Amino acid sequence: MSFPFFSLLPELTLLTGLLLLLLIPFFIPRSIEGVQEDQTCGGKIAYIITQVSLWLAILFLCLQDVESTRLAMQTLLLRSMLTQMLQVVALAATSVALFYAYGYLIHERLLKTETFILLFCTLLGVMTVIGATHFIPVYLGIELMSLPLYAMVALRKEHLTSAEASLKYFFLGALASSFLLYGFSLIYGATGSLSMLEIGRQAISGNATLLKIGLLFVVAGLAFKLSIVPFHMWAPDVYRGAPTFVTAFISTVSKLAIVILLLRLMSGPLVSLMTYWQSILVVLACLSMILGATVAILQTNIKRMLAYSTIGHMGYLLLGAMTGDLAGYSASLFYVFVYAITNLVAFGVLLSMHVDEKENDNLDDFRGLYYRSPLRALLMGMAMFSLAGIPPFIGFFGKFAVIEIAFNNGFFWTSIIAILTSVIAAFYYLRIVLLMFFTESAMSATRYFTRAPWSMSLLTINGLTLIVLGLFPSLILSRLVYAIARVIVI
Amino acid sequence: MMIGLEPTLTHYLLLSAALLTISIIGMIANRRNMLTILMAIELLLLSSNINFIAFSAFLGDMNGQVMTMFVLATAAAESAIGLALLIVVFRRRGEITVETINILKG
Amino acid sequence: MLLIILLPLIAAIIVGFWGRRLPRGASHLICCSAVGISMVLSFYLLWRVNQGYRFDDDIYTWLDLGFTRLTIGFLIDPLSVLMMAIVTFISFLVHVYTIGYMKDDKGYARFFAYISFFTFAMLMLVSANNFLQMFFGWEGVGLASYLLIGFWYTRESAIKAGMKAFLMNRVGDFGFIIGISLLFATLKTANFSEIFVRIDELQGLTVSLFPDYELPLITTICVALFFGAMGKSAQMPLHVWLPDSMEGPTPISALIHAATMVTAGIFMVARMSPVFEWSDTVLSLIIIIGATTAVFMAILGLVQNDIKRVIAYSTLSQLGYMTVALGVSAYSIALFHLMTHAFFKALLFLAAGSVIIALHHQQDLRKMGGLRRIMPITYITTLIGAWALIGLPPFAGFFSKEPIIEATKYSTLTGHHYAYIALTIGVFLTACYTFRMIFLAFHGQPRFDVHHDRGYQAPKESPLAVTVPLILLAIPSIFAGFLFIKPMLFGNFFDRSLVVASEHHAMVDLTENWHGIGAYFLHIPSTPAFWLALLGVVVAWFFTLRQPQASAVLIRTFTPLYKFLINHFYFDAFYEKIIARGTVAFSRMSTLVVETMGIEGFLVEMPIKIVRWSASLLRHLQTGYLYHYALAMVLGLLLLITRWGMI
Amino acid sequence: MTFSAFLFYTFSAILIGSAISVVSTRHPIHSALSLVLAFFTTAAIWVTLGAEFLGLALVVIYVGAVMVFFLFVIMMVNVRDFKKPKSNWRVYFVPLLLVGVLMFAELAMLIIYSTGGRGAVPEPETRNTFLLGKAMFDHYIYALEIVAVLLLSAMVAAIALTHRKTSSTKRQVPSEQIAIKRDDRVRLVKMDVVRDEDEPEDNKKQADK
Amino acid sequence: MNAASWMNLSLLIWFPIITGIATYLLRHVANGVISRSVANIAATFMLFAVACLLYSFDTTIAAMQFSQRIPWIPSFGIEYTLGVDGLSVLFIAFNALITFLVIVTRKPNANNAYIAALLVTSGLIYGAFTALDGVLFYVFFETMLIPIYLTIGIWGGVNRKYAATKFFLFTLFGSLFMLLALFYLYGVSGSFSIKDWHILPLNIDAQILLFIGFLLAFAVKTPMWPLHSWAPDAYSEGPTGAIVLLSSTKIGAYAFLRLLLPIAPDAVNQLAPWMIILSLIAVIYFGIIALTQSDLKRLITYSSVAHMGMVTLGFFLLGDVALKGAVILMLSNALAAAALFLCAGALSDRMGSCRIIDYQGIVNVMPWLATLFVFFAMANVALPGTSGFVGELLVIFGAVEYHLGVGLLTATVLVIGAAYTLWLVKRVVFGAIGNSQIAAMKDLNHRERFGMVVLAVVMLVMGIYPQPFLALIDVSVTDLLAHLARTKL
Repeated sequence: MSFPFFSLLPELTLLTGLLLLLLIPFFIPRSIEGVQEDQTCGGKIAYIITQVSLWLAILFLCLQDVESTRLAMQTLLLRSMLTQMLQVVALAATSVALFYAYGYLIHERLLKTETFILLFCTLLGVMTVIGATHFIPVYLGIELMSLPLYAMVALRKEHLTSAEASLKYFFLGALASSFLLYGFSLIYGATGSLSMLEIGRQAISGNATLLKIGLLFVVAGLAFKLSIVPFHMWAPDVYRGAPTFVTAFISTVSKLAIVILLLRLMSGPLVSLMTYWQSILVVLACLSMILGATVAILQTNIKRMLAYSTIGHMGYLLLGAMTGDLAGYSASLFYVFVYAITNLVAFGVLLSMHVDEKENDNLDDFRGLYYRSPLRALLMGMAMFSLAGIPPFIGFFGKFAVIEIAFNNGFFWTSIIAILTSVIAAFYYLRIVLLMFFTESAMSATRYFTRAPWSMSLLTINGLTLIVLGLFPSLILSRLVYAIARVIVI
Repeated sequence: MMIGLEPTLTHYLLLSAALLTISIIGMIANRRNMLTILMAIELLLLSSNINFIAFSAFLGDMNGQVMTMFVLATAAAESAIGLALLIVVFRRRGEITVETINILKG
Repeated sequence: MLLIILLPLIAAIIVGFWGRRLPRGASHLICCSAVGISMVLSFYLLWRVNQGYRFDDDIYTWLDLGFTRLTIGFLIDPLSVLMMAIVTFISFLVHVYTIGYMKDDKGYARFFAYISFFTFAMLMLVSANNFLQMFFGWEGVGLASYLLIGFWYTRESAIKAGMKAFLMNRVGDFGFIIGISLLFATLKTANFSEIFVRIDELQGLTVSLFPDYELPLITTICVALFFGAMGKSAQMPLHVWLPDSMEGPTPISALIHAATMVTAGIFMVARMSPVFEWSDTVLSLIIIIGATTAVFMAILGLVQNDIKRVIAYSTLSQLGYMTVALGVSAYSIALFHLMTHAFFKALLFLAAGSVIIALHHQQDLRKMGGLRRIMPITYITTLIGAWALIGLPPFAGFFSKEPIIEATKYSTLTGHHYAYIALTIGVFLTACYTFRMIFLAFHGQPRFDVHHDRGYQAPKESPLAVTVPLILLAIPSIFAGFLFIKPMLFGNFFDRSLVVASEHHAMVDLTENWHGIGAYFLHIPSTPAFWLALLGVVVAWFFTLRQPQASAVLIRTFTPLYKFLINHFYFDAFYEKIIARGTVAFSRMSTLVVETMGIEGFLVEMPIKIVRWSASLLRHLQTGYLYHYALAMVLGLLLLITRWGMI
Repeated sequence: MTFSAFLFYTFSAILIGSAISVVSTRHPIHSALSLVLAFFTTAAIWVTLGAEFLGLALVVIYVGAVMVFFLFVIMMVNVRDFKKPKSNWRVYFVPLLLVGVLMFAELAMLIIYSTGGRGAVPEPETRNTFLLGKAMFDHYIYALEIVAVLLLSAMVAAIALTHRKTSSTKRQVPSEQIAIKRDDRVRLVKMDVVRDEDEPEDNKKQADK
Repeated sequence: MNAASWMNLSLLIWFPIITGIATYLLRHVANGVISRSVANIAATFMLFAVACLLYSFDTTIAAMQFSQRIPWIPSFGIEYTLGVDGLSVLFIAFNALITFLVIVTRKPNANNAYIAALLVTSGLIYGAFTALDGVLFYVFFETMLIPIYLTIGIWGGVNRKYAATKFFLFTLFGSLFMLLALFYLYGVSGSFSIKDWHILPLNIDAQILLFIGFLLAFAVKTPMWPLHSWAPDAYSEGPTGAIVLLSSTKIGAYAFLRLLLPIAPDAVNQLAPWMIILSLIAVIYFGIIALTQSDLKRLITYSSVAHMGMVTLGFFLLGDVALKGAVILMLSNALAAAALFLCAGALSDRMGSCRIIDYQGIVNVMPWLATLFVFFAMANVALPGTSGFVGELLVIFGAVEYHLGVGLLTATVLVIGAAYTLWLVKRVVFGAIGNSQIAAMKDLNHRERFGMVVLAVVMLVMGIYPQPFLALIDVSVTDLLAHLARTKL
């Protein structure tokens, strides 16, 4: 057994960052914080440390040799090209979101050490979940991912909504993870193992009924995390109540991790139950798509609307996953990438919408945005079109991939539902475009947005990525396909 | 399919299933205070743990117990955060009644 | 030869585009000279054709459809060249006349452009060697007519009349194009000579309109084509546009709505004689419609008070005569009558125009009278025209009208008896209304308003530009009949351009009874038509000059009948009230019912409503209560277990 | 019925009873105490299954630490104020009960169907604790690290959420002290001579502040 | 396929898009002068480029010309394939012409962003007309929605939001079904190449499903009855330039020829009677509806869709003459609709209203406009000598050839079309001056006049000598018909 240092380097980097953050209060006297509440020196340092360690971790990740898939940490972890990609994307997305959120964090007085410590914890959870091949790290990873998030949602203590959101998130999340755990226990009972690789070997000979029930519980648990109907109820409230930065994180990075987990479970240990999976997922997918599309049209808060949008999108994602072949998995993963990149833009704009200490997250705040800030409006418009799946934005190819897979695997009516719901969904995405471009601003033009040239330029680049990837989806897609083709267990 | 009186795996599983159901229903039925919900969550985890231990014993496999160990730790962490949240809510609202919390809806 | 056709077009383009910048003189100079040259060339061509010259070739390929080519080409044969000569002649005179008639109008150049364009289109029509080009001319003259009727575009009634004319013509065109399409669909060509050669292939073929309902093909084609002719030549029931078209300036009425355009239908049927000859059914139909038009329109002519309308109804009636002639396969007579009619009717219109300008655009006969002395030239020429019209020998009308009546006698087709009677009555009526008009306008006491304010000019004889064309037209009105009857009717002027089937022997019989012009004169007193015409004149004299109050008595006695007549048999009312309003009402109703309620309401709004409704329903599930959320999750889990666990 | 069966049924009964009590009693302290009981009986059941260490750990961790924590919080949030539920209890309870019964019935059916009759209790592994420890610190070392971070995060989260800067805390700000100017300290106020009764009182108040 | 022609098609697509973006980005630089001149140059250049294309286009072969093919998304077998044949070449030419006119005849104070959107749209239209890959086509087809949506929504009339959204959702709805059809074809053939699909054998059920999928998309876009509901709203609310471009882009109808007919010939043969019925409903129903429209642009829209009904009729008569006629009619309608919308735009710019009732006696104050309006109206009623006649004549020929009853119903367009058009002309153009606002109206300025006169000339040329136009499409149409006649079962 070799010293696992190198393969763990990214995680270790994050951990080091975390520890450094813990030290900050000792070196930066808290007393200084009292001077200027929202320009905390410690918070800035923490921010810098966070960014640096994120990028270091990304660097180390990229340096890893992933040409061959291998298991690390006593087979608890998987190191493959795919996990590397996902981890890089997760970290990069976090970092980018942090860039966007800088101004927001200051405004909301969240530029604090605690925020970043919790963020690191979550990230470690995400990294673990992405790589885990064993139920123990999976469970722990999910918990490590979720618990700090519950706290982060509530970080704006003075907001009633934050606390409420966090509470709902916490209780329901706990319920869901106990479903998951119960499922794990049954699967364990059925196959006698907690390792996915082992389970995959034992599944056929094991106790099929227990396995099935275990699967059902696991599906319920994961569906919660992915906010799939009927386990979605938390999403709108939490999206709305959480600080926008945290919402962005929940809707992008955490989804990434759970999706790969779902696919890994499907393709590896529980692949023998594929028809079973399919019949469940197809129903959940349809429900999600329908609910996500319809309820969103009545929303007046954009974060809430994006929550329903997420619900819908997760439905589409399942379309790819449920086919149970490599093409389907890659379509799903592609979709989640696309979704994450697009959502980052949307949330990036949302994060930059601060005017006079007010978080402008109501639809009415977008009225006439184009005439106040063309760049923001254009970027938001791109994000909306991309989410609606209109070419030339990357969102189109996301939808393209999953619906194509579903359709050509015989899910005809599901595809029809997918289409109809995406028309309905287009309606509410368009509504935002409509508000931004076609209406007069309700706000007086004299109220300017906080200037944030750096994050805006990054946001612009991110927005352009939507088009560039939309024109050249192969930049991601072929890498994904290549990566997936190379692994035995996703 | 007879179940004897002698405790077998089935019995333990049934016990845990009962515990699961009770705690879930308890969680939903409770509309007064969040503390009870928190405790119900502990029970929920406990039911899973019983499963793990039972399987572990019947399979003669140690991993289940290891899992339980970790779950215990996690549960502790969970309840810590839960209680912290509860305090936050209490401070803001002065109560911890479940049925009054619905600013966010729709 | 192309010059004949293109010169008016070029003139029209020049004057149309740059007319406003050119001096007024230039406009008429260009147009008149262009049409004049055309006329000269036409006459030259007529002479050449009479010598045996023929031309039938394509100028360029309009569309190459692979199996056939649709082309632009010309067919110069006696038929077309005769028409060309008539058209250019009348057109030239009208051009000249216009110089005088329109001299105060601000749309002077525009007017010239329009009539030159009309001349061009008419020439295209008559000289076409295929349907396509004919249709081009056909619609071109329609357009010109539309524009010219609505020439005074600020006048509501003028625009309305223009629109009516165009639409009515379109209804006819509908039939025409169906006919063309049927021919094209079956014979795969639009070229006349090919069609004529191959028309017998269609013998016995049928075409189905509804399942199990087969129509004989040739008859269908002929009906459709004749429908087109009915529209253009204003046969009942598509005649209503012609009286209304009198809203246009008078030269137009003369040129388009009397002499040339309205005869296009006659020309077309004559041109299509090889096709029509195959269908007795249609020929009978033509006879009946023509006869009906001839007599009923003449009746209406009796009660008109507008000088131009009288002439218009006379035109309708005369077109009926021509149509009957077509129906009895006496194409040459139809054309002969067409020609003479062109002269005398143009003459009458121009004379009427002369009266009208003299009276400062007063058209009401009741406000005229006694103009005989003031406008002698106009009076005399009108008189000549009228004599020609009523068929008094030796004026032109006699030679063309009389044979028609006789031909009906010789015909054997269904309806020829009816036609004979109708036409004979028509003669009487014609004389009646024509002389009623003349007596009212030129005889008796002046009834026009005389203003005594300054600047008012008492009626006087029209200028030279007006009178010269009158005189020029009066000449053929007198002489064309007996000069041309021999070659056109009984000679072989038309050669092979008109085809008559052997069983339609009316023309042959007529020829057998032809013993030269002298004999023809002798034969006059034995014809009822002659006496009837004289009787008509007398009756007209009686009611207008002798006993003016007698007509009032008549009107009082037969009030319902009079109302029926004065409302043109309620044709206009029918079209306007029932068809037009009905369509509009139908349109509004379908907008409301289908478009708004059906498509907008049901197809568009309904899904939106359903989505909104279900959204609000689903939204209410999101109560905000933690325990409801948890319950949803548990129910979801329960669903999973129940649905999938129990398998 | 063997002794082990007797133990099982006894503990199970107590466990179920106490679980019901946890979720049904109105007073949180009663719930908490019932929870303690439930943990105890569970621990006992685990011990009968041969998981002595875990049983003990459960008692130590939960009964010893977590439940104390709970009780602290219960005290903090002033439990006396629990109001009666607003909504009608019976309206939702019966359907809910049905849901619960249905769920349990289904689970039970499936469990019985899949494992019924099989699996007598095997001999407990004697070196339970050793094996557990070995697995944890050898094979599951990574998981252990994760749990460590997890606990750390819980700690940080708890602090971050509950910590609040109390305005009562007195604290010196050195930079402010240094940066201060004379004008900030002493404000020279020109005053007319006033002979009003209230004035001294006002001054006194300001001094208090 | 030399290098120069290789460049051509991609250039056509991307040049306007890039210059459009440049126009947008530079819109505030130097008071927008640069931006405006960039747009002008781009439009002119496109005209030139398309002229070159037409010049080097070989009318004797039915195969794709100027093809280019680059792998694009290999994991789905999607390729960037472009090519032009007789079916598309004229559409490209007309697109260039109309884009040019729209950009040149814009109002002097037109927003540069608007011009940019038009340029981008134009580029996308080129893309849709040249794409030979299903997905590529779809991408262009759909992307077009965005700039048009934005232009209608930003620069449109009072009801623009509703109109824009409706337009977008309708089209999206239809085209997603096309996407499914594309997926199906991909599933069967393993490729997205349209040319491969043309020769792909398919059973009749599959063909019918494909037919329905494609039909929904194209019927919305064309639009056909009863999926036309977006059109009157979009056209009556949109800004002149955008609707001129939109109405003259017959992409929906073109797609029938490119995709639907050759891919599912057996289904086409089987379902043609139904399509003919739908088309006839469109022809007659729209004509009658148009009669009583109170809004100028709505009336023109209904007129245009009625003509599109004739176009689809021509397609599904499945005859040589009818099909050629339909293509010509489509082109002619592109011109006529564009021209009439330009007129309506010129009027509403001056009056600020599109209600017919507000106008009367335009001829007194705007002789140029009146003349052109009457001319376009005449072209719209298919007067011989104008472009409208050629197509209508051939379609009527085809219809009569198909069945006399169909022919009769089709030919009613002569009467109905004339009725609503002339009534419109009567109400708007002729008569005495209706009100003081009209009296104050100025005649067309040079830009507008230029645009309309060019259109008029093209219409006239097409009417008098249509053979060169037909020659361009002739071989391809014949090829298409031959293809249709072969079964793919």
